[in-house]
Amino acid sequence: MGKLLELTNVHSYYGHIHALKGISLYVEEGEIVTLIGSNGAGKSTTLRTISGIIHAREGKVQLGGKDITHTEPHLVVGQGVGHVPEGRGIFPKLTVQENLDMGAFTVNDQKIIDDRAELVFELFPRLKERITQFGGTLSGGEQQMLAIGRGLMQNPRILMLDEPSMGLAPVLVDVIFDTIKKLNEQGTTILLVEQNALMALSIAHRGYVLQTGSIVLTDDAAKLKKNEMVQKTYLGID
Amino acid sequence: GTPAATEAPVATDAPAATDAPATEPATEAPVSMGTIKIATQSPLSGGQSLLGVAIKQGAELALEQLGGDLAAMGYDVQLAPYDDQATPDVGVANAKNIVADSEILCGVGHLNSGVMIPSSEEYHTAGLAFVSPANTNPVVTTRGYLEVNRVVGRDDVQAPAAEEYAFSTLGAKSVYIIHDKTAYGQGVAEFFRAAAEEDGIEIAAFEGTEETANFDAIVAPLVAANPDVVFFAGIYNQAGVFFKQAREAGYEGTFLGTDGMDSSDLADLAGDALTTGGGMAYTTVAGPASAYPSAAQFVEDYTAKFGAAPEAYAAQGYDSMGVCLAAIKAAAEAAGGTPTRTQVAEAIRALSYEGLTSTISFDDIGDLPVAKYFIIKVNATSKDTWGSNEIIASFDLPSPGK
Amino acid sequence: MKTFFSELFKKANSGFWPIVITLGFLIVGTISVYQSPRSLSAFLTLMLCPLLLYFMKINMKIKIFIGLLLIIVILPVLGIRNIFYLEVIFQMAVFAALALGLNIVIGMAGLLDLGYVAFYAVGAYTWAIFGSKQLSLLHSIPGAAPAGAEFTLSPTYFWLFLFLGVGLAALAGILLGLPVLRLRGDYLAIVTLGFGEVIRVLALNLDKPLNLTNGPQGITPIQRPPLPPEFIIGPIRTLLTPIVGRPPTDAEFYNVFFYFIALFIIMIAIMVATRLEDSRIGRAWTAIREDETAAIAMGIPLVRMKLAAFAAGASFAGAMGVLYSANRTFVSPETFSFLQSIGVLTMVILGGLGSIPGVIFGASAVVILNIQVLQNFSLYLSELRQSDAVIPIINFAWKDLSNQLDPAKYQKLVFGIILVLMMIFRPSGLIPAERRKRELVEEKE
Amino acid sequence: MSLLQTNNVVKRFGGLVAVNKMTFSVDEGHIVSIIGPNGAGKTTFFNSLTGIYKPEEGEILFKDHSLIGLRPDQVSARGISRTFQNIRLFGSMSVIENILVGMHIRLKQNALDALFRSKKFNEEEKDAEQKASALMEYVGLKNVGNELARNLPYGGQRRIEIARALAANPTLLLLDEPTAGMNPNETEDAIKLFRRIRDEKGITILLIEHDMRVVMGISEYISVMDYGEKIAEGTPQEIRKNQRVIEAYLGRDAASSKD
Amino acid sequence: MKQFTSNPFYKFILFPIGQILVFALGASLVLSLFTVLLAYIFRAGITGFDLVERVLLILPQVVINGLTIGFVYSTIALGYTMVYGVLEFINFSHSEIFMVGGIVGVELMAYFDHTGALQTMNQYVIIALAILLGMVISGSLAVTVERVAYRPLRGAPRLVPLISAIGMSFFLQDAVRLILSLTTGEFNVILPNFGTFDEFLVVAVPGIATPLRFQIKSILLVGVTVLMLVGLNYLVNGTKIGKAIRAVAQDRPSASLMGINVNMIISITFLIGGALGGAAGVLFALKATKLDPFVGFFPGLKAFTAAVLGGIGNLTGALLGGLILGLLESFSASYLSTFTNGAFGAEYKDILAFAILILVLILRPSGLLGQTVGQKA
Ligand SMILES: Nc1ncnc2c1ncn2[C@@H]1O[C@H](COP(=O)(O)OP(=O)(O)OP(=O)(O)O)[C@@H](O)[C@H]1O
Ligand SMILES: Nc1ncnc2c1ncn2[C@@H]1O[C@H](COP(=O)(O)OP(=O)(O)OP(=O)(O)O)[C@@H](O)[C@H]1O
Ligand SMILES: [Mg+2]
Ligand SMILES: [Mg+2]
Repeated sequence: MGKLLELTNVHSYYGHIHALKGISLYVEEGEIVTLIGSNGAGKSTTLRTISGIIHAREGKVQLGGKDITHTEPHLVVGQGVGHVPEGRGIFPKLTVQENLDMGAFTVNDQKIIDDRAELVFELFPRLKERITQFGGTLSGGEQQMLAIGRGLMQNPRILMLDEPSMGLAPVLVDVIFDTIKKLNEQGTTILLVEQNALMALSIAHRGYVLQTGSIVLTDDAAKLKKNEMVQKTYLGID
Repeated sequence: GTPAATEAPVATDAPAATDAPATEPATEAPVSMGTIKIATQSPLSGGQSLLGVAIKQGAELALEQLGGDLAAMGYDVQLAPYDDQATPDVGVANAKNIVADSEILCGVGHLNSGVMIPSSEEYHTAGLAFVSPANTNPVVTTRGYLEVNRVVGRDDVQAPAAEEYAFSTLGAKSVYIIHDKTAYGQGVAEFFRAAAEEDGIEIAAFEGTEETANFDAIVAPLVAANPDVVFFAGIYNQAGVFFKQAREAGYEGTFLGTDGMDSSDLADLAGDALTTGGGMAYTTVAGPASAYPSAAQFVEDYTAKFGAAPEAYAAQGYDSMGVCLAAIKAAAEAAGGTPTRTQVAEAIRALSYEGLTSTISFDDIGDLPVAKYFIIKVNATSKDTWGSNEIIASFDLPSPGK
Repeated sequence: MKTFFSELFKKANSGFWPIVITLGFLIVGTISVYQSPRSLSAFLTLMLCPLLLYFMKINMKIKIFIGLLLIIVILPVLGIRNIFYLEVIFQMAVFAALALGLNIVIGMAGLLDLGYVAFYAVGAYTWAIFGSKQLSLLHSIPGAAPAGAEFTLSPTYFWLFLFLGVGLAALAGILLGLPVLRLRGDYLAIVTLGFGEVIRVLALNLDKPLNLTNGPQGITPIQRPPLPPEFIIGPIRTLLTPIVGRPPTDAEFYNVFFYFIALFIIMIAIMVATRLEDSRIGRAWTAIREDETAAIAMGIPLVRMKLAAFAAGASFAGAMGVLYSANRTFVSPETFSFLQSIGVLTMVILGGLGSIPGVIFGASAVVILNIQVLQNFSLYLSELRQSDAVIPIINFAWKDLSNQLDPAKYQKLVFGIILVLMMIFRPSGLIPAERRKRELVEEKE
Repeated sequence: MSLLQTNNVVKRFGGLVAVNKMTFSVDEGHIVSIIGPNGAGKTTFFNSLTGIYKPEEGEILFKDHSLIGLRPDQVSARGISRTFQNIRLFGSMSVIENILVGMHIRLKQNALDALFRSKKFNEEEKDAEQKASALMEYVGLKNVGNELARNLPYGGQRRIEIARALAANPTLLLLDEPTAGMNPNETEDAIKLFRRIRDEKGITILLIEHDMRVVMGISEYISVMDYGEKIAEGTPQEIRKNQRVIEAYLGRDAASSKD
Repeated sequence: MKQFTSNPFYKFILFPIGQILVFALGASLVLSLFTVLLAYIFRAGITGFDLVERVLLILPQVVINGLTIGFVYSTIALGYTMVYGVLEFINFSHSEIFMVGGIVGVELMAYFDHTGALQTMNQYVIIALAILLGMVISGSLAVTVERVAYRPLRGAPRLVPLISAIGMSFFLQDAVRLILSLTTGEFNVILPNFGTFDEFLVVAVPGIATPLRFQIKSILLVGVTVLMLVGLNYLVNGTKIGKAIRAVAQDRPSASLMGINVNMIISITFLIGGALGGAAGVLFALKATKLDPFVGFFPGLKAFTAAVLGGIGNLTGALLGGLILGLLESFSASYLSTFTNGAFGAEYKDILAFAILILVLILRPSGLLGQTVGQKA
């Protein structure tokens, strides 16, 4: 085991808005790490900075020891980073099938593609029912399923999920978390952003707590779950 | 009506004209009398700039060669060339700029009647005389403005002359009329039509088109109708391509046009199409330099100065400038100093000027009392041989007046 | 470097400096234009004043006073000495009104209209047909006007037609809008573009079967409204005589007269634009531009609001069209080409989409650039060419400069480069709308 | 008395029946929820109510008047306001302007008033701005009136959407997953807000939600959809125990866990 | 059956050719029948000649003309539609890309003429070389324009790149004029005469009095455009690049998260669109025989209209739109005057085309083949 992903003192901006103010974190191979924090804390920005959609103005992002701070997203993805973004990013005028195919754009092994497709349809039978429908006409939850499915098709070394449970029915939320766990057991490293902090901490190994662009707390997931501040602010337990 | 401004002395900023000019023979540098500018307005850019530039360069050469008299009187005579882009709006805006420049006492232009007509409203209001080297539309002079003159003939003479040629010489029984949807082209086409109807020629069609590249849609019915003559009222740029495409599609009759065809580019554009079948002929108000005995020297000088043989209207540009210079000189002498614009305009009307193209004088609306018209048969199939075209007839016809 | 200038500007824009600088420009500009009426730089100096007035921190009352002084007294008086300036300002006003109208359609309501000039044509032809002899020429061939044709209406009808032009253009806007406003943005663009062409082609071709527009020959002469009566003109003439050095002629008065009419229309246009913008209608337009579905769910009647935007925008153009045809005493279809529409669009964007001072400034800048700066530069070159001047070091005689390099020939080239550079470096325009300015700050990265 | 009543509403997309024979009613003054698996047709049902989609069959009665065939703006004028599942604010308008747009139908000014700045106009504008500020505070936003809407964090944007919907003075408020993406604390605040809207303003609320804490916590009545059809309805207690709902939607865990 | 349809030869060659044939023949047939029907109806009202006979006399030629120009429009329209599809903006400078291609091709032929090669080389080789050069130059020009004038504007409001494109279009027109003026002294470029392209292939059809005449040029033009359309179809629908293009078109950040190099794909799109435009330019030059720096404007406008008519962003739609527009233009220009006895002539062809466009858009707001897929509420 080693540090698969490491951020050192990362600062990111949207124009003048200083969204990340010196974030340092790491994810080890085979871990599930979760980022929690309230609205606007910078969780999504952290993921975007890693995948290169925005570039850190200061600091360093390393993947497997290689500096990817200024690498373009398609190259980051090429190195095995999967990112299921906030807002889903479905291709509205591609069918469900084509959307999934796009997920496998960088995968050349047909067997992996077939395996993965099977997994996706097993998880979300609804997608199979809608296979020829345009992505843009799916219901909110269906789009969420498709986005996650597309991430799975990428067969990444490390999968970053941004609020995967958003808009999903309670049954499916359970399914999602089960799947994340299973994937991890099969060797995929996971970086998870969730509002549903309780469930996230239940399956994660470690967690980071973000507040207005800075990390204020980090610990084993189990300990975080018991932390008073975390309970009060993020778990809704008084 | 528009108020006339004939009485107003316009040249307020002109240097005081009270000092009598040096009476000594000009052996030494004459006393400076200030600057006089003569404007030109013609399209210097865009599709018709070949002709527009010819006008400007003709005028430029004339100024260089004939400006000596005024220089000797102590004037610094300058050319102020404006580009009207063949668009009325630009022409009028420039016209306002020109009339506001009090040093400008006379002007040469335009190429397009559609630009000349609105622009000359400004010249008229400001009392600034213009001499047109190329505008053939009757309306240019029929408004009867003192300030508007032209050294060429008119469409209401030219087009009937073309029709006469088609009817009598070619013996045409049917004719297909096409124009380019400009003030010039449509005007010519209408005059031609009227004359043809009078002679009982069948009008197979009367079409306007703005197309410049692909004439398929017009050529198909044309070939089917197979008229004796196709009359194209427009500019060579468009006509050359049309002729070529019509010939390719199998039309074998005669093409006929007017002075808009008068450019060596036509031969390059249309190539063989001009000489095969019934051939091609055009009428013009500006004959080739060879038609004017005194023009040989002009062609030589022009070619030496500008590196290319003069296009149509270059000689007319030269003459227009000549008229301006002569009139300013006459007016200056009469006034004993820098003349007013009105004096210049009046001097133009009083002038009898020996030009390249003819002895120029103007009637009371600014037309030549008698203008020259030519019918030219094209023998050229490329630019270089444009000179081989043949004048098959030339007439001196009186202006129809108002 | 950049900070140095912004510091400098800050300093110049505080304390008593603004008023000193503005007045300085005003006085220097006025005097130099008076001294050398043909000088471009003098005129540009004077034209900087309105900009300074807009940007400088000066007491509002003083601002208005200086502005009125410039507009009502200085410019017309100087203009009589060089009517070309009045022409420039007249064109600035015409295009500013067009730009303001288009700004309502594109900038506020977000409807991309590429055929805006059509409404201008509607206005222009409305007065052209009724204010000329055209109605008595309905059955004659264009160009061959028989003698004895009469003006149908007296020139005083101009004022009525100013309103009619507004109404007809607005109606044209609604007629065009009714079938096509359901279309998505870019479809609307091509349809409006087509509509612009249709109006031009109609103007070009409606000389048969009935000669309504006189076809490519255009309509002329068109009557102008009569000058104000002598008891108004008379005193002004006496007043102006010493300044101009002679009594101004009627022709010169006409230029001033049109200048004031244009000014009046532009004032109304500005007022209408600003007041509509700051009302529930303006907010509804912006909402539609941002998100149609959400807007309609908020109770905004989509089609009605879009039609209103089309009609309001078109009416500005209609008014200016009527004025234009009277000023020129001539209209022809060539004026209403697609390029003209594009021209107005670029004025709007260069100035600052959605920004009322911006689009006025954009229109002014483009007009000055087009009809003054580039032309002047060509004339200057031509003077150099006629002289014996030589560029020193490389020993290049101006005489030998190719005619092909005349800058007036390459207006579009220069204009094209300016457009691209502007979009890259200042996409929100020269005077951006407040809203866009905020947007852009965030989007930058 | 039922404020909203639908009978056998059907909405199809090609061969897919997204809403199937929905018969459903909302009583005045209640908070009613619609829940159901993803793709059950909840949003489509909302869109059919508000005129964005035209249902193929069935009738929709609001205050005993049919809404069928009305455009969205007309529906809104009848007193139904809504928020969207994916936030749809006017991003480059300020917060206060967003709310003022929501007031569009309530304002009486016309173009002439605006042009001549009539007294009526000035008074109405001033009044509207005050009301908008008041609404902002009501939903818990302070001092952000001049911010661009899109600059606010997610939770803030949700609140503006609600304020904007309230600005029209609706009788019925439709909320489509208003707490999606909120953390538990923020959700708690939202629940309080919904209660206040109903209690203080007397506005009836119809809600789509996947967060059971919200649904079970505040609804008087719940309808459950699956494959376009209503499969169950009743009070929270009844729904929680409904076997079919548990299988299709809640999952065993959720059903057994506490609120 | 399923196996057959997934056979690439069928899918990428036979099917598109079939589709083109169906479009071309279908549109021609419908318009022809309609016109003849109208002629029958109006026959009685027009004296002096038999309207039906006159219509039939030139009908084949009118159809052929319409199809020829229609294919040119289609090819240009594809450039608009591809760029629109990917960047969602109207690439105004595409008409200049087209113009440059044509001028470069003609200049090459003029050069061959100069060296004498024109008369000795195989005419088809010459044409092929000219088209190739046109494609290369226009393609690279399009890529350059994108780099310089559009790429810096990504993410800006929609009108910004549009204006930049208009600026680029102005610039290119004048820049080409400047270059031509400085090198040749004028700016018309004229196609030299060579080969047998002007000649006609005459096919006698039993039952029709006048034999059909196909100009070799037209056949060449149609042949080459069909070839390119098929190639494009394969590229877009049959390769990974095509899929990537479509993904980039719909959501750029997401596409990059799929591992797609967005900038490269956009460049490729411009390259393809530009190359198609360049080829269309050379083919158009064969027909027009003369080009100048302003020649791109009208065909460009028509092609853009065609793209919208067919449903912008949809490649098949662009093809269909171009054909319909070409045919409409040919029919209206050739027949309007005949039908109205001279009251309305060829000059109304654009109005007619526009009226049809509005009609189509009212009935189908997204064009003939465009789909309406919006985000849901
Ligand atoms: N595109 C953007 N432009 C400007 N500011 C942004 C943008 N995206 C995010 N921000 C700002 O950056 C900060 C961090 O936002 P981010 O989206 O990373 O938060 P988050 O922790 O993911 O919150 P959420 O739970 O709402 O998704 C916030 O203040 C937000 O307003
Ligand atoms: N325009 C459309 N075309 C085709 N199918 C559609 C369209 N819009 C919605 N659907 C389908 O109709 C079904 C109902 O969608 P709807 O958005 O109403 O679901 P929902 O209940 O709101 O789900 P969620 O909880 O995931 O938001 C879905 O399966 C969706 O794929
Ligand atoms: Mg986030
Ligand atoms: Mg939904």
